[in-house]
Amino acid sequence: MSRLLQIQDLTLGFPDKAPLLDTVSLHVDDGEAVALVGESGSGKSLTIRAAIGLLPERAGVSGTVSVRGLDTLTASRQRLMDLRRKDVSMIFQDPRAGINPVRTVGDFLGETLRFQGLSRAEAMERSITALEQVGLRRAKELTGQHPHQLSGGMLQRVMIAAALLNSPKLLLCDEPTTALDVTTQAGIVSLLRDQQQARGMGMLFITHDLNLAASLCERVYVLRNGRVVEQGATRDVFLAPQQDYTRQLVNATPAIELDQVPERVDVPGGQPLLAAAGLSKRYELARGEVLTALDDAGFTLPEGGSLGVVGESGSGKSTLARLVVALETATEGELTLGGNRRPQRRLAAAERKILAKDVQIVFQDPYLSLDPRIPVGKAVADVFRLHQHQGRSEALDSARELLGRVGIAEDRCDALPRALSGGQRQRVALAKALAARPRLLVLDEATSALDVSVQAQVLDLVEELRDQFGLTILFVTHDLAVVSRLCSEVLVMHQGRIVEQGPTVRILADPAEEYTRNLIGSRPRPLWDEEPAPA
Amino acid sequence: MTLTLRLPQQAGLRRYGQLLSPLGWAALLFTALVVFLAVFAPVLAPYDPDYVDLNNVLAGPGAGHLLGTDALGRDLLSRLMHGGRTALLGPTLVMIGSTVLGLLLGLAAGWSQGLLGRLLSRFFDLLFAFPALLLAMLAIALFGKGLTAPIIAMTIAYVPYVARLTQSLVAAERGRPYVQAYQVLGFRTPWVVLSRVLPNLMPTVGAQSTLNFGYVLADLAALSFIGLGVQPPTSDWGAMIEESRGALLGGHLLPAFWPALVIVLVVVAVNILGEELSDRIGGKLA
Amino acid sequence: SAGAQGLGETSDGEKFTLSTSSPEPGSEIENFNWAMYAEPYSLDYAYSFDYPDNTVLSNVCESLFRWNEDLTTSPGLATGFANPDPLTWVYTIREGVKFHDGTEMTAKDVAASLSRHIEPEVGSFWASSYQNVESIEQTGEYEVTVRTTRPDYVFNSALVGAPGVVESAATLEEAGPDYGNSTTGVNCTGPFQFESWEPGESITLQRFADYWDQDLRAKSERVTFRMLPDANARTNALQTGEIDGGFMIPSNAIDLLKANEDAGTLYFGTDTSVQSMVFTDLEGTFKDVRVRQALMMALNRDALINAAEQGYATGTDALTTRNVWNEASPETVDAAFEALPSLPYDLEEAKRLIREAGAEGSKFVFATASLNAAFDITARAIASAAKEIGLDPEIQTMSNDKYTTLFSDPEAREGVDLLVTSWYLSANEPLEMYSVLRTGDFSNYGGWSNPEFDGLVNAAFEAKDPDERAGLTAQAAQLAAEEVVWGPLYESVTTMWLGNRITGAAPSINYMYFPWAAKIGGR
Amino acid sequence: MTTAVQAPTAAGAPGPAPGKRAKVRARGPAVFILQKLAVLAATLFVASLAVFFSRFLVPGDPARFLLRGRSPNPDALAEITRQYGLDKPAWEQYLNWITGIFQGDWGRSLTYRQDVTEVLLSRLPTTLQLVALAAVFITVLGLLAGILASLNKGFGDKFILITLTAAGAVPPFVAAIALVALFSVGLGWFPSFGSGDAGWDRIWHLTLPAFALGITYIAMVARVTRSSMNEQLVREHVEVATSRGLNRGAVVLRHVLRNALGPILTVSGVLVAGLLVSSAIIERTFGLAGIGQLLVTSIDRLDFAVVQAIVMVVVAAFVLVNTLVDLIQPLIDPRIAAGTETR
Ligand SMILES: Nc1ncnc2c1ncn2[C@@H]1O[C@H](COP(=O)(O)OP(=O)(O)OP(=O)(O)O)[C@@H](O)[C@H]1O
Ligand SMILES: Nc1ncnc2c1ncn2[C@@H]1O[C@H](COP(=O)(O)OP(=O)(O)OP(=O)(O)O)[C@@H](O)[C@H]1O
Ligand SMILES: [Mg+2]
Ligand SMILES: [Mg+2]
Repeated sequence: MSRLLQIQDLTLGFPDKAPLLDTVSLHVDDGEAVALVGESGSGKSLTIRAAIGLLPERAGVSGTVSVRGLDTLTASRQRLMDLRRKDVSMIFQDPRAGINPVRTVGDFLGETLRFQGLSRAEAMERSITALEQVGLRRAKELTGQHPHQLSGGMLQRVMIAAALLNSPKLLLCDEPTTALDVTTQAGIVSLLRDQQQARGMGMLFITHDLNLAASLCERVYVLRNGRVVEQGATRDVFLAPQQDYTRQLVNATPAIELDQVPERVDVPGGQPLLAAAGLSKRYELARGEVLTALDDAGFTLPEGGSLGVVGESGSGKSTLARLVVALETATEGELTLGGNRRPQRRLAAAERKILAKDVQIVFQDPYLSLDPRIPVGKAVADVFRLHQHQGRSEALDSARELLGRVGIAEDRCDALPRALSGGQRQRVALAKALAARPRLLVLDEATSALDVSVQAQVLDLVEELRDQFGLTILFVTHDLAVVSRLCSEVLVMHQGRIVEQGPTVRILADPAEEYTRNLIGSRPRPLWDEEPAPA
Repeated sequence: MTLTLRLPQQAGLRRYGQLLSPLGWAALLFTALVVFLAVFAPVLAPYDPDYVDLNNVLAGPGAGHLLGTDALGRDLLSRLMHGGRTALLGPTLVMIGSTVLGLLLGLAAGWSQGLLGRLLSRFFDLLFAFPALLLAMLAIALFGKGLTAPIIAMTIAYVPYVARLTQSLVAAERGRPYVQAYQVLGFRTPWVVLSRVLPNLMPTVGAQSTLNFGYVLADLAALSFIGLGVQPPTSDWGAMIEESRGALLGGHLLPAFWPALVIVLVVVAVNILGEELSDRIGGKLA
Repeated sequence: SAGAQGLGETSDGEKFTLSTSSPEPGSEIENFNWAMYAEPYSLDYAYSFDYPDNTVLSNVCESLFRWNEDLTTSPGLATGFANPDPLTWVYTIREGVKFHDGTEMTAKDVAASLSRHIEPEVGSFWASSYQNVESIEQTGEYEVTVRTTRPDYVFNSALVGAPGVVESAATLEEAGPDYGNSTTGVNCTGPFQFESWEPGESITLQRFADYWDQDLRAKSERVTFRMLPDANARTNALQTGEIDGGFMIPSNAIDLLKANEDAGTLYFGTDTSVQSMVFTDLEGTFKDVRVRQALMMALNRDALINAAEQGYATGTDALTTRNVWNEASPETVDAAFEALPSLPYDLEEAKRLIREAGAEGSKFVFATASLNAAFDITARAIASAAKEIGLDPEIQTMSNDKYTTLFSDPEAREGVDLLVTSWYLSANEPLEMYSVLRTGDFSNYGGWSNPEFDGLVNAAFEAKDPDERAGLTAQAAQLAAEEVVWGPLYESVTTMWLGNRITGAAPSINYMYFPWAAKIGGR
Repeated sequence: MTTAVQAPTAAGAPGPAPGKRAKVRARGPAVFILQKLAVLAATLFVASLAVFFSRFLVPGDPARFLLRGRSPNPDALAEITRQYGLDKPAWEQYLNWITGIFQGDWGRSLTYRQDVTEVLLSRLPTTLQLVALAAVFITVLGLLAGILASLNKGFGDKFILITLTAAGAVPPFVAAIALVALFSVGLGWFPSFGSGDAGWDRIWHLTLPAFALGITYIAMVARVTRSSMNEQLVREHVEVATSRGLNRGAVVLRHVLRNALGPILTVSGVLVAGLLVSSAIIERTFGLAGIGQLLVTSIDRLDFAVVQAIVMVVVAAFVLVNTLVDLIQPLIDPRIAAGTETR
């Protein structure tokens, strides 16, 4: 067993700033898969890039990074190029950003082969073989296509095929599945694992998802603020973390625990708060195609209930949420909210104001969901003034109080959104929604963009608020674990259709539909878990 | 000829309000100085800009005349200061007019994505086909020489530059969750557009308008230079260059040099300002 | 730098000397390029009124008489004329003259050509020269007779210019309204024939092999007139030798070119132009003769000549130059010029006159155009002077075209009080100038009316003896000068540049009607 | 293995599992081209309406407007009225005008006593050659400066940027004056006026004017090139290419410049009309007989028929070039053809 990658006391930073990486040391040996986990901004990407000599411009570096004995921090351009061509490959996070959109897939694959002295035809042949190896069919056809004609999962396979072309000894992966659906992710992960095992490569795998790290790697490093806080065998680190931080991280990582699912609320004889029947939404695309984003959806949600909507990307979850809050008008079907049938047209301003007291929404992206120019206190106060008809100062007081309840300290009330962290912003967004005193709160992936620990906090907050305000909740997510924690009922969507719905416990424990089973089975399982994953 | 700023890559509106770079400050100060001197020219100018002193023609810079005199013995500094009034007035009017009109049309086009939006888009495309200078010349051909016709024409010609930018910004902004949140919260659309969305666009649009100012200044100077714009004896930078070209033959460079220098410096300063604005506000463009 | 052009060094002779000719050419050449400040609108002689048109046309089309370098007249396409009675002019046409298309010129062509000036549908710019003409007839194979309604001794002298041009009658018939434009061209008898016209760019003439006058056979195979409206571009081209020569050198460029002896030679020659102010409204601010006098006295003409013409001009109190009086005896001419009152630069007196006339703060409209740098400067200087003595000028700058219409269109002059013009005489007859100031004359822009003056001028028209005619003209001139109907500023000088490749042409205003280019050959 | 092969999708978001699509009308390049051509025709039509009816903005007798400044003698007035059919209803006048244009008849010039077509045709080549040469300068120098600035961060970039800012602010007429003073009169390297004879002489004559004409645009293209390249340089696919061991040259050429071409092309399309108009200023200074100078003189001489024709020509050139650019864009970026990316 030889040492492929050895990072020793790597410190990286910009002058006059706190270092981004602080004495990071790690190593990867031949044939082993090593995970590097940590929250966003902890320095994972910086570390892995240093391995192939991609450093931020003008950054100050110290320590050593050696790949098969070559110090990539000091190596000449030519040596680095040789290293990249022969020994090391890297897979990036977003395949769509990583492959030049204006060139064909074949071009992308072949461009490194051409300077190995292969002819165009030979390069093409090798590319096709490589594509087949990563499980892509119709490989020949694919080589002539452009990236935008492929799905994300396919593209990531192309990327992997490209990385494997030069039979590298060391494979570096920077969150290669983050941009993908769970089901797609499962495929990619098993592909990577298979290839790594088959070729005996060393692999350094970056992720923020502990479950994923556990499902793929034998060893793990935990990174926090540019420092390695803990390392060791994956199983040891996850099952018996030594450090507080690691413990926190492990605890915050959502898992499906069926005994934790909230109780179902029964409203005896009462009307459901939200009821949909035959709800459809079709979009006319620019090229004359018609896209059915939501197809014949029907469900009810009782007052005080909590309904989770899960499904792959593009399955129509957000469309459903947007229909409920009247950001879209249904093409067909009926939607009843609080006993009122929704008219099939755009709402007038007055209607919208009334509706606002029934339903509110919190969006996914914490960076875009607040007005960049308005201090958060004022943003919430504006809602109070509109809906509670309060005066300027009274509204501001109410806003402060409400923000306090969602965990935003009084002194942050005058801050602009950009001065807040992602978690704080989502708290403000929640407060804004709650200021209208809605009965139903729709959360569209409201926690997906947050780090696990922050996500856990925000989920706690939502639970707390639900109880305090007696809210009914419609929770849109792709994460089954989150649903299991928050929702008593769940609704599984696929390609615009509701494939299955019912109590969360029942669906997770005993899915009736193939698709649901697939979804549940795609969740990464730790290597040490005996139970084989259902295929 | 000119271009619209391109859309900021990401949620660029997050960051604005930062201060200018030293170069930006220099540009701002210089522009302010020029505007000040022009506005207060009647008070500050040492001479009547039209006073002809035939005994003192083409004098070099000296005690009596800080920048020298032209072929008629007129004081160049005074003419420059008075010329600034005409030279800056046109671009200012065009900038204000085209910004206001462009914002309104752009908001309408960007917000209503239906038929109105498409029609307005086509309208902008059509206007784009008429370069500002060409439209100004057409206006002059119709209504005669002077400043009024070209200013109106240029205002129209620059509307699509502002409008298209506004339209794309609004369309992008409209889809942002924070705007949708306003809708869901029940705020009235006109209020959201005018008091929440518009201010967020202003810096980027302002940057475009600032750049437009420079283009218009150069275009109007060119019109005056070819004798279609400001008519002598009204002092104007472009016209001053034209008037002083003859003196170049006799080796008297200064009468044409000063106005040329001022035009170049003002355009540079304004461009720097516009670029800094767009850089700082609209995400890294340059 | 500018101090060198102070007041001490005034115009006369010191700054420039007039030449009557340039050295004879030593060789024939292939071609030469000539600078034009504007493009002719047309080569139709009936519309060729301005410098550019005539500069080209004079080499292609000839008139019945020739205007020589010293501004005397000699036979041209007419070998002679008779004036059997005051109303009849009989012209003998030269035989054996060929048009450029090879056909021979006859009296028929002459009659047809002249007649166009009196045909209303043609709308000749020279109709006023023919104002008294009753009929034009071919009276022999080589004889044409013109009858006038009243004695008109000025008519005959006009035939040296465009009014006397002869074109082939067949061509006129054939070309119709396209005659003289850039595609059709013309078909005359001159030493050069029309070859091509690239609109906006150039006009090329080719030597006419069958030219009748061997003395004036062209010494260059070709001449190309290049349009360079931009004065600086023109000067640059002259300096770099891209263009071989030109008339009317921009005054700014004179010193520069004069100093550049390697590139060529600058000649000064006789001119008939006088730069004058024209009071176009004698009912408004300029009703009172004192106001007109005051404005004249407020102008420092020597300084103006230095600023506008770089000193290459001569101050004058007359509306005509001396050289157009050359048919009269020197004594008569001396007397005529001495009798003219002068209005020297005197600001105080000017202000006093304005006060006396009660015209302080009185507004007037001054129309100008950016014809050339000198013109601009003159206009600005007049405006500034008017302001200084307490008048309130409003300057209206017009396009050159519009400015030109001021001289032909009374409606366009509406509301205009003052303009400036460079007025040249196209014949050596001073009466041509004074005739326009008669009551009701087309070019009497101010509508001035003085019966005594009218009487003098009309009498002069009918006076057959040149000296007698000059005497009467002089009396009329004195009257007009006392009333300051027009305000004469300065006499211009003809300037001509010949690059170091060519020589032969004479610097004289006669280039407007004389085939000057034929004389140019290699050095 | 769950997602081995999926149907190709066009959605832009990463990893889309598509919703249901129906009624997929295949839309080949022919439709795309036809659509662009239809827009072109529509734009030209509306532009022609604007140009023609602009005359009606001027109050008063249209014949007098066309003769403005000239003495309105009744014959001429009648002639103009007849020639322009001014007694007919406006729409009929327009129809006559537009059908005339399709037959190559743009009316008759009042000052040149010639058909506008002839006047125009005799000047168009000069302007087109001038603009073409300027375009070459702009492309070569603009691209070069932009690429150099983008690839040399730090001092090189700053220097080029400052030079570009200054150069971009120099109005063409000032540039023209300075260039002539220096290179033709001072150094005598280039002729100072005229368009010379066909061939090299023409190029030699047009070099200075083309440069004066192009200088602002060189700066503009350079800036767009620079920013477009900078935008691409930080893209992940460039990093990927580097991480795969491609050398710098290949990365810049294949992944940065190639991808940066779109905006550069768009800008270049817009520039063409600007060049045509700015030539008005340059041609005058260099004594070139092109449509630019013709436009200025015609405005001066109130020859509205010529003005109208030139405006139409410039507008048509603009629309045409931009349609061409639109048609080329999909070749540069296939996503545009797919309709997922619009410019
Ligand atoms: N080129 C750079 N210039 C300046 N700062 C940088 C640069 N690249 C990264 N950083 C900073 O370094 C820190 C670590 O970044 P890094 O990309 O390694 O995080 P990460 O752990 O990969 O996070 P994520 O999970 O969000 O990808 C972050 O705070 C980031 O802002
Ligand atoms: N405004 C729109 N115009 C056209 N198509 C749309 C529009 N909005 C959504 N779609 C399409 O409808 C389908 C469903 O989209 P939706 O946003 O509901 O999916 P989702 O389940 O929320 O996915 P994700 O998990 O990625 O957010 C997608 O294919 C999407 O491209
Ligand atoms: Mg990262
Ligand atoms: Mg969604």
